[in-house]
Amino acid sequence: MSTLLTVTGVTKAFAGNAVLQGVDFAIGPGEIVGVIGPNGSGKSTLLNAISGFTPVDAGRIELGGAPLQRLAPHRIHGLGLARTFQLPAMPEKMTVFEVLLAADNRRHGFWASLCGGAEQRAQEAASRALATQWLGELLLTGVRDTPAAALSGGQKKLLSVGCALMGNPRLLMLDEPTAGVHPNLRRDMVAMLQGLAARGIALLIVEHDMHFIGELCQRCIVLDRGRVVAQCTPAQLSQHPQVLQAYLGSEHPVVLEAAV
Amino acid sequence: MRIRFGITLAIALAMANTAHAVTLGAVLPLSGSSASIGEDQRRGIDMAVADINAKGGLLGAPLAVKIEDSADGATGALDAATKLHSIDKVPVVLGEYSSSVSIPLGQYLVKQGMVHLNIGSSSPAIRQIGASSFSLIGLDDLSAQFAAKDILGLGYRKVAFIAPNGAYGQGIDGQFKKYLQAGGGSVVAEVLYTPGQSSYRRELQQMQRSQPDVYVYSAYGQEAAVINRESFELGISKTPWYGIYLSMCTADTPAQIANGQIGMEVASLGSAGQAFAAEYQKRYGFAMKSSYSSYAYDGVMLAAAAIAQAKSADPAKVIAALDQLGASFAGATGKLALDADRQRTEQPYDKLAYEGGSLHAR
Amino acid sequence: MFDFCLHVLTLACLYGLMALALNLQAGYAGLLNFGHIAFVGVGAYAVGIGRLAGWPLPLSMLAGVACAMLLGVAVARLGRNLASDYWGIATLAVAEIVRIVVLNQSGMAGGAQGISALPGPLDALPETAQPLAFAVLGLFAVALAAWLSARLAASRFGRALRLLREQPALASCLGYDLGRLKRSATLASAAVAALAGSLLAGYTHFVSPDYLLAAQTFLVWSMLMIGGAGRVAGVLLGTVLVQGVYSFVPLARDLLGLGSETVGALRLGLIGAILLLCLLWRSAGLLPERLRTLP
Amino acid sequence: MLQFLFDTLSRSSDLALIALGLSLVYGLAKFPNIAHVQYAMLGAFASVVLQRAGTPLALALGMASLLAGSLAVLCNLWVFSRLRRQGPAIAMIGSLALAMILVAAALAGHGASPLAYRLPLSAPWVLGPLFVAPNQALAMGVTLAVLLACTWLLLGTRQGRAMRALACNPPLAAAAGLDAERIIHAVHFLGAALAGLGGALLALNTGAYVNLGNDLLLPIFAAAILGGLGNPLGAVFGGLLIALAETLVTNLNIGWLYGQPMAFVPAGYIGAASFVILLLALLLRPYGLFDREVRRV
Repeated sequence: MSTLLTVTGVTKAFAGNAVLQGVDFAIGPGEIVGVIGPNGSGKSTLLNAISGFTPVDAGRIELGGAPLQRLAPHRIHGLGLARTFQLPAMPEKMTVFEVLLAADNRRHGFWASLCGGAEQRAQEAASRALATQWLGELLLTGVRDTPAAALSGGQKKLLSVGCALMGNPRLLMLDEPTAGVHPNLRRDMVAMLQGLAARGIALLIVEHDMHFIGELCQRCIVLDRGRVVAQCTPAQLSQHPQVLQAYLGSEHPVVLEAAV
Repeated sequence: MRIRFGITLAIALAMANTAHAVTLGAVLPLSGSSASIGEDQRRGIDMAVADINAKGGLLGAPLAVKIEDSADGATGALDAATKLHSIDKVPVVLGEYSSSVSIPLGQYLVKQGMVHLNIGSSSPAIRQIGASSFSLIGLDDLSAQFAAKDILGLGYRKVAFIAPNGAYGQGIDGQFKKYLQAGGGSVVAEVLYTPGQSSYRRELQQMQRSQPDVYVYSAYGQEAAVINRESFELGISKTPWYGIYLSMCTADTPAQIANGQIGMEVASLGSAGQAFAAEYQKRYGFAMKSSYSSYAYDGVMLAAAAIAQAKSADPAKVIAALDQLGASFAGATGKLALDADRQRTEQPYDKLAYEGGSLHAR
Repeated sequence: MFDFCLHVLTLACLYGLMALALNLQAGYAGLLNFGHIAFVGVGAYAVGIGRLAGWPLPLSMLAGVACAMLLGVAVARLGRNLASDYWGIATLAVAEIVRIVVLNQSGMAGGAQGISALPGPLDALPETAQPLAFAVLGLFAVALAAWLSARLAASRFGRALRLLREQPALASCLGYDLGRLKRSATLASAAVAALAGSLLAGYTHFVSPDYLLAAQTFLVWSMLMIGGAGRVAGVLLGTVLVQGVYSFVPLARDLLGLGSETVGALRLGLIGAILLLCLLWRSAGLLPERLRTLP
Repeated sequence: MLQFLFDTLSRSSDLALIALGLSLVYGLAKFPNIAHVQYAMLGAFASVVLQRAGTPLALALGMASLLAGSLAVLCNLWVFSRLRRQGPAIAMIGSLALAMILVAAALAGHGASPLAYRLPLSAPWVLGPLFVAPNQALAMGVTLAVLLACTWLLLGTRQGRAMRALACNPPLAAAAGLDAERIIHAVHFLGAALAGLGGALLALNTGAYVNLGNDLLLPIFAAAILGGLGNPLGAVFGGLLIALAETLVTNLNIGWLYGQPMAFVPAGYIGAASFVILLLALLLRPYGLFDREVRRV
């Protein structure tokens, strides 16, 4: 199987505290991979490191063979990597639809925008069509003209997924996509994300909800104190000694029960 | 209803202004960093108006001067001048203090065919404003030349010079240096300080290091007070201090510090000058803060004389009258003797010394 | 009265240009530029220095725009690693340094006294026609700038700027180069502001370091915030209102018939009070930015 | 040399209290309060007027400080508590309008000429090469004492910790049960009282005058930014650095560059010196010299 994202020996320390200690893994195209681990195990830092928000101390990150670790976030996005945030903050003075349009960054240059022209109009029409399509698929059509900041937490999550998808990514990284999302909606999300994977988009999902992971992911990466302690299918998680060690050693027995 | 009343009142007031009295205009720095000078100019104008109206007014009616604030800037001055031109329709405008405001003000007035009376700017560039701009104040070349000669005459050769870093300071600095060097002296330290600082100790000490024979300064208000106080505190005041326009340099300084300073000032020894100084003291309860009040006073007096001679407030006629009067008019600041460029050529100055709490001729 | 209104209108147009320029940065992109007046000053001084060097006016104006844009690049570069409020004070520092340099350059820039007898763009017209012609020119310039700004705000670039202003991290992970967006906004703003400066110098036939005082930046900012940042109509309303207050407060004093002692204090106090009341009454601006609902 | 060092200290003590107050308020209110320097101007006037009316100097200083503080609380109540919600730019323009009103009030109340304390002039103390004016020593002494008291208040007391907690993380502080409104009023009072006292002490040398606030605006902001906004004690060091830069510019003999015995950078550039220092500092340390990161380590 070809790989899309390769992470090799990624290390990061904040003021002397090692948060990531030599993380290695790889993801293939269209694969759905979950990242789990107790609080403070470095999941969010890993996502920030891959997407370029946190510069790494050592290690290599490659997307389709191109090294990412020295690139700024917008360059990484340009290579086909999109992400969402754990607590997505949304603009106050832009509607949901406008945020989706803004998420398509093609032809946004100063002169192209000022002069307009046929190509610019065509691009705008294409963006609007795409945004309308995602509004429908993410069940956001009803709040199309609402200020994005006025959405509920769950709707914001969906909107940020929509934003990420407007850029036609090869790899989509989701930071806790289900937190605050209504349980009914959660099921729809599973179907929707599987649909994305079927189109060849790889998904890397940081999540606490083990049911969600179990339904969606083909593979799990378990982080503990900045190290990958296990890589296995969701079904194997409850038998994995390192996973038990990682969770029992921490304050999250509840999560594990859910997984079992 | 109330609005209509307001409009009627405004029209009535405007009519009252134009129909019954000659109104002149003035643009002064009444707010901003030169406000203390603007305030002194305003005192002079108020005194002149009171004097003229006490003697029956002008052309048989009371005289009024509409005073506007320039806010210490060119655009503010242009706002005010446009208002005076377009709404108050005054023939003559007096102003301003800083030459960086007087020049655009004068340019505008000349363009509108109005009379500009420069009562406070002494930069040589004033000369180029145009055909209807008259200077009542001797330009820097006059005062600087007088001061340089005076200082050389006193036997001083090495001079430390300090003035504010503005249009006035930069202008007088250049002129003073030129005349001093021409007479064989040298400026060993030259400081154009940034106005409005809480302390000038550093500047003073920089000058001290060149060990001058005399410190020459020209400052006003709060800055002059701080410079004098700090030179006293640093022991620098033991070397002689020479003030260009000494009365404004020492106006806000305690007598104990100012004692012993020498300098020059616009002559107020003539009868008109002394009458003005006495009247000022009587009216405001303190001695003249600066000679800017007397220039402003003379400005109104000159304009009134010209209008009286022309028997009209029409600007063209006033200009013609001013051209005649300019050569011979004498006011609180002495004889004007305007030259072909309408600039003052003669400016009597006094040599003064500050002794026992007040200024005396030396 | 007519001439006075023309004067107020002309100044309002020139300040309107400056405010629209600032709106590109502050209103659209959320950049706190407190040194905006530096761009204006560069444009104005280009006309002055151009006169001293004997250049034709259009060339001077073009040079002014080019220099202001260079300064814009430098200022935007400064913003690459500064948080917004620190950047705001840094721009203020840049503007002050520019002012202090021209203040002390008596040879090249006229020093504190400034440069007078500057050429204006309409000098060829007869004297009496100039006020009206300049007002028309100002209106034309401000209308053009307003149309372009509105067009820009509605465009994909404008949308990117809004996203940058509201959620910079989101914009960054959606593939926008924030540094480049800020630079583009600053450059466009610098060009328009320099043009406004050149026109101001041409209108007053004069330029001096006073044109670069920090108070001038604050004046343009108050126009923006009182009218409504981010919305062209708001910015223009704010400009007309603030310029009107500055210009017409002296008339109010004449109506009240007060003596000369209070001129300075009254002007300053009334302006301050009116601005403050406007802010307290409609604290999001008189015409706040609206949501854009798209078809 | 000793005199230069002393003058640097003196100039920085002129800036210290007002910059400290600004930084303190900025930490909570998060907008550049242009009216802050006007509290110093009003404090100077209040103190000078009281002293001239016969109040002992110490009492006049204290009352001026209290008056400035009370005025700031009123301003916060009527103006800033409403404007702050709309963001820093609106609040800043509001403070600008307020500053205009305060200056106009002083201009109308007193006029444009300076007003000095009615104090006997005493000769400077000569300590070797050092000339020290008694009023200068008084101003520096009071400043130092107040700075020490503020340091203790901020670092050593419960109230100080509450203020700092609120400045760092308002939601968290509110969650921890801190009464934010009360603390904000207290900080506004303290900040303006410091500014008022600073202005009143400054007036020992300059006298009270209408433009005192405007003249201070840029150096004070430069000092507060240099130290890192919202880091009150950093602002004091920021002031020190600016005073040092100004002294160096005015007193560094660069004659060797021109082959002359003595030459100086023109004194007109003294204002530029502090801004160049500010820009350099921001290029090297984007969050001010004494940023919170440093303190955390």
